[in-house]
Amino acid sequence: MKAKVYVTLKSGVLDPQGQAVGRTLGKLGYEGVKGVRIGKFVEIELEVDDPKLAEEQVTKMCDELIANTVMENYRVEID
Amino acid sequence: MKAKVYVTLKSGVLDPQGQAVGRTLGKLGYEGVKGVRIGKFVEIELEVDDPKLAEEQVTKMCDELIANTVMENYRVEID
Amino acid sequence: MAHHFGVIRFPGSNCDDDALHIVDTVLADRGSTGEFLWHKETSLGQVDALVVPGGFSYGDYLRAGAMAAHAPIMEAVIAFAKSGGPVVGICNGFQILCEAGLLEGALTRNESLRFICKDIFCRIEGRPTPFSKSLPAGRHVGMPIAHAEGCYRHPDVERLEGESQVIFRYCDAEGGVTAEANPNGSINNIAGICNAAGNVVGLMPHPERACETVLGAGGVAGLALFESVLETLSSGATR
Amino acid sequence: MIQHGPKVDAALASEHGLAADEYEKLCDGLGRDPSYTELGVVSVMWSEHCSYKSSRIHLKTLPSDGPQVIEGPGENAGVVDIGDGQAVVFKMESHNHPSFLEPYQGAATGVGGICRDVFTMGARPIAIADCLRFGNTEHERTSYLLHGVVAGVGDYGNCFGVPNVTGDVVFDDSYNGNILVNAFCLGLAKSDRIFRGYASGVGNPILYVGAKTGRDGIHGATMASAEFAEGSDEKRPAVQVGDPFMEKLLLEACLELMEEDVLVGIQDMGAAGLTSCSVEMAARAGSGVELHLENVPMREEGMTPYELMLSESQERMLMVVTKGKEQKALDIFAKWDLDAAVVGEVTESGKVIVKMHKEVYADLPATLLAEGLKYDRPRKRPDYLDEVAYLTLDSVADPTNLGQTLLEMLAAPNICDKSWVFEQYDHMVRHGTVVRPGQASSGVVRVFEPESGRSKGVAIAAGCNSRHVYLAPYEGSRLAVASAYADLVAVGATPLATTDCLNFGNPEKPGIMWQFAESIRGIGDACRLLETPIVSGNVSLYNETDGEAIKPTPMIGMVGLLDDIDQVVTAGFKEAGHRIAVVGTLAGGLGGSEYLKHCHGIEEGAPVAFDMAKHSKVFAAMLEMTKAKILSSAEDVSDGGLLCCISECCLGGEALGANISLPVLEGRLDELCFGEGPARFLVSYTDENAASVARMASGCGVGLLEIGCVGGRELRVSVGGELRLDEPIDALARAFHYTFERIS
Ligand SMILES: Nc1ncnc2c1ncn2[C@@H]1O[C@H](COP(=O)(O)OP(=O)(O)O)[C@@H](O)[C@H]1O
Ligand SMILES: [Mg+2]
Repeated sequence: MKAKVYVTLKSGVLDPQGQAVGRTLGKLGYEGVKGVRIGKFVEIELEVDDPKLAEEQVTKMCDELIANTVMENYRVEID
Repeated sequence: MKAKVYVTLKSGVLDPQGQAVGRTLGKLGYEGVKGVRIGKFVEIELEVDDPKLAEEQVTKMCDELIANTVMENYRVEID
Repeated sequence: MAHHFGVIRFPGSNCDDDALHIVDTVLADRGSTGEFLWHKETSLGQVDALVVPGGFSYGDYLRAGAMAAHAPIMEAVIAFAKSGGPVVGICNGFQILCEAGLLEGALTRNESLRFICKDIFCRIEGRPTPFSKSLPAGRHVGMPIAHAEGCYRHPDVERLEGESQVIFRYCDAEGGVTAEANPNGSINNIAGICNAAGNVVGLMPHPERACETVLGAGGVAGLALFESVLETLSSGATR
Repeated sequence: MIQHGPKVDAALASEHGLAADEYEKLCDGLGRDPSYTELGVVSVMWSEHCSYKSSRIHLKTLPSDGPQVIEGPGENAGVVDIGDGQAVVFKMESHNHPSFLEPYQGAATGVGGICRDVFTMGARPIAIADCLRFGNTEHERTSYLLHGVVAGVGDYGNCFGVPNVTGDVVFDDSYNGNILVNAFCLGLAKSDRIFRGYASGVGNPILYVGAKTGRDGIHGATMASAEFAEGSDEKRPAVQVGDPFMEKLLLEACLELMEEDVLVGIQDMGAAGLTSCSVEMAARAGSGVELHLENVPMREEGMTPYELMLSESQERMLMVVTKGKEQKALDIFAKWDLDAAVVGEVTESGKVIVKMHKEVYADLPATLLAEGLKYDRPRKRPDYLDEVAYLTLDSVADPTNLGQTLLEMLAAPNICDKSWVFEQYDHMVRHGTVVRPGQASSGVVRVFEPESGRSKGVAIAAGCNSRHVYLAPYEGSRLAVASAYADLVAVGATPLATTDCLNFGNPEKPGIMWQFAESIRGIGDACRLLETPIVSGNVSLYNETDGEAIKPTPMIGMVGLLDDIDQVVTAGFKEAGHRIAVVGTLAGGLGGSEYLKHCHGIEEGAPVAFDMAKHSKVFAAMLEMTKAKILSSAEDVSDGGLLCCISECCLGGEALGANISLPVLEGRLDELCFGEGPARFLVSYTDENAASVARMASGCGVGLLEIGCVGGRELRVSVGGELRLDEPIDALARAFHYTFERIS
């Protein structure tokens, strides 16, 4: 079973990485770029077969380690 | 229009960050974790309205800047 | 004979002063001079050799060197390199030259995932380049490293090795190329390479930090790299 | 009456952290009820953090004058003359609470903040130091916090491009729920080109430069209030994210601007952002300011005046420029791709007036805000002091296997090699680092004298033994100063001046307040005696969790000067055959020692006191020897005592052994080997220099005892002729170097 986790910064949190990329895109001549936000995309290969169990487990992993919920949100998808 | 880009390491490329997270998950008692890979999740807010045009543009951005195709793959999704 | 170095200055470069200090002050009595070249410029002016210094250009936010590779001045740098001019990229400069396609391969996060600043040894190998000519191949020297993304990757490293493009390789104090001597997980302990023509060199160690005894880096091995360029230029070998 | 936002009353004021009497004082001062924005502004200005209300009357007693002092406390950082038209600018600051919440960003923004304080005064930062305190290495959060904090300190300074040259890391149970992250920054300036935070010159425009303002770090207590029903929690992140790249641009742009004749006053926006910046600049100049907030570069839509005034977004500066010259400034900022805007002007009203789209949101007298509150909080000697006062060693057996005990000590988290930490910091960038972390107890940076090109050196020492302060708040604080002084002397630097960062528990508890007052008394007395005035500093109170306070930790940062960089000395032994000697007293004491704590779990007794009459002679002798360049190595004997010090000198350079022979034992063996005390140095020198060393020591009236010589691959120690220890250097190295692999 495979889980995909999308970790993104909470909306008010500064994203220097995204800002820098946005600025550079502008300089490269891409005009209509209004904003860039950069997060993490984590793929986890699990032994579990039950999607519900997998989701539960991965959610716990996110809370405990993968995301810092003080400043990040995450979304879990089970394939 | 919003574009989502998933940047992942090519399959042969070592991912020490993913490995480290995998190890730590093991230490935290999560048993069935077979592998972790960490990539980037980039959200780009565009002024363009045409999804095809948007996809074209973002693909160019990826080739030029957002991904290093020596070692990374990317996938573009337009919302 | 006077030789003039250009030191490229990107926003976020922070070893720019260090590099200029060597070519403009420490080596002044050898006829060396230098100046900064601002990233927004589109021409280089009269320079004989280029240094792309270390630092965190544009914050190195996406990948080290990715954004600097697209700076306005890079077109002129690429033209200079293509015409055979000597170019060295140190640390972030190495990353930039890879991202700009002047050097092959890519530099990724250190295997330890930590920034690492310490003295290492590396062995001089491969073909003679303007930056390593005066050092006999097989000799090893001490220099510091200071980077977070120095793990060298190449999709076809055998070819690179076959073409003798590996110029610096991490080794131990005795010159042995061992896994323990590899500070960042680079393939084949690679610390520095050159392009196919041999005039563009990139390395992760900081020769400009190993040029003055007072700085406690335990040696002045780095001077040889800069002296090598001066010799090369004096012999009129390039361009 | 200004009508905006929720109705202000005592209850809302209390939610903002203002006590009933403080709210009353505000209403009296204004002669009316404050508006919502005004309440926000006042609540941060009158917070402990900004107003120093509990500490001010005590801080006032610190010595801050001296011929070398150009600028003492009161500005963003202290300024000290180093001759040749040059000055050093330095300060230390805490970022404890943010680092506990988000260790990486908290530590990173701590470094960012202190660097801004320094370059805001016209100095280019040339060195960083960091003092870290974590809980027990076995505590479940320690490893996570350690990784995050060290990476955060490192990444910010590395990217910003300033070498981190010294610092310390200590683990202790009392920090389990409250770590300390104190960052120090030192910059170099021209002594006649110092910039200050003054909003002078009526009509001069006020410029905002740097990162756009977001809703970062706005007071938590106010989040629930009605006006922000739609503003979710998420929009007001408690964590501030640092952007070292932005700060690097800001640095270069500010220094470039300072070369021009444009700038009247400048201050960084740190805690309480735009509020404290505008208030302090107006109050210092005795002027007023009027702000037009619609011009502030904003990161998010719909920000209110309240939010704009209170935001703690990082990497921002406020400056006053000469009217008519603003374009010059704006051009420089454009060159560096920085956002900049005119957001107000200087007035003569003595008031801070905040407008947005012409409407008034706040109209406050600057002095009312800046003078803030002042409390003399009750103090009482805490009871625990009686329990820890007397040390009984009856239950402590003298070590039978000295080698084993030494290996145990070298592996102790507070003694062991810290390269896991400082290798994550670039300690060489800017081609100035002469003594780096791990080479001595102080860091040394080379400074070129502009005219002649001659090089001198600036040395930095930072740290504090909080166990000493816990056991004896007054004496322990004197010792912290003496220890920083010794660290500087050991590298050959003459101490010049001091900064501090006073980390304590809840000042509303009389016991804590007593510790605080005693500590300041100790620091003040020691700095007066040693003529190292306090030129800047920072106070961090309320360092407790669940009512458990940290050990009192008055971190001391001291700066010294080497007239000639070649007189620098490092700790490591240099060559076989060099003689080894102790300058000062041979034995220390066991009270409050690392040995008793680590090997026996005892934290009791009094540390050996600092004795100015006796110890200043030792310092003088050391300075004379280093000036004469006759020492091959020098290190002050501190935590872990004589044997740990000798081991570190063996391992510090080329890994050389030593043969040591100590005199006949009079007291305990452990006291001789691991006892601690101020002003003791371990030095080595050649045979040729031996006579000069002896002459200088006796000339200063100081004890000098040769105890052996460098050489071999073992450390051998005999006491009274009897061989008590014989360990291969490799074994010492393994013990010393391995610990962080385990705890990280
Ligand atoms: N412990 C102290 N000793 C001496 N001066 C202090 C101390 N604490 C604070 N100060 C001085 O008070 C002023 C305000 O400090 P602080 O609020 O930390 O600055 P900032 O506004 O940059 O956060 C500074 O000039 C500082 O030097
Ligand atoms: Mg300040």
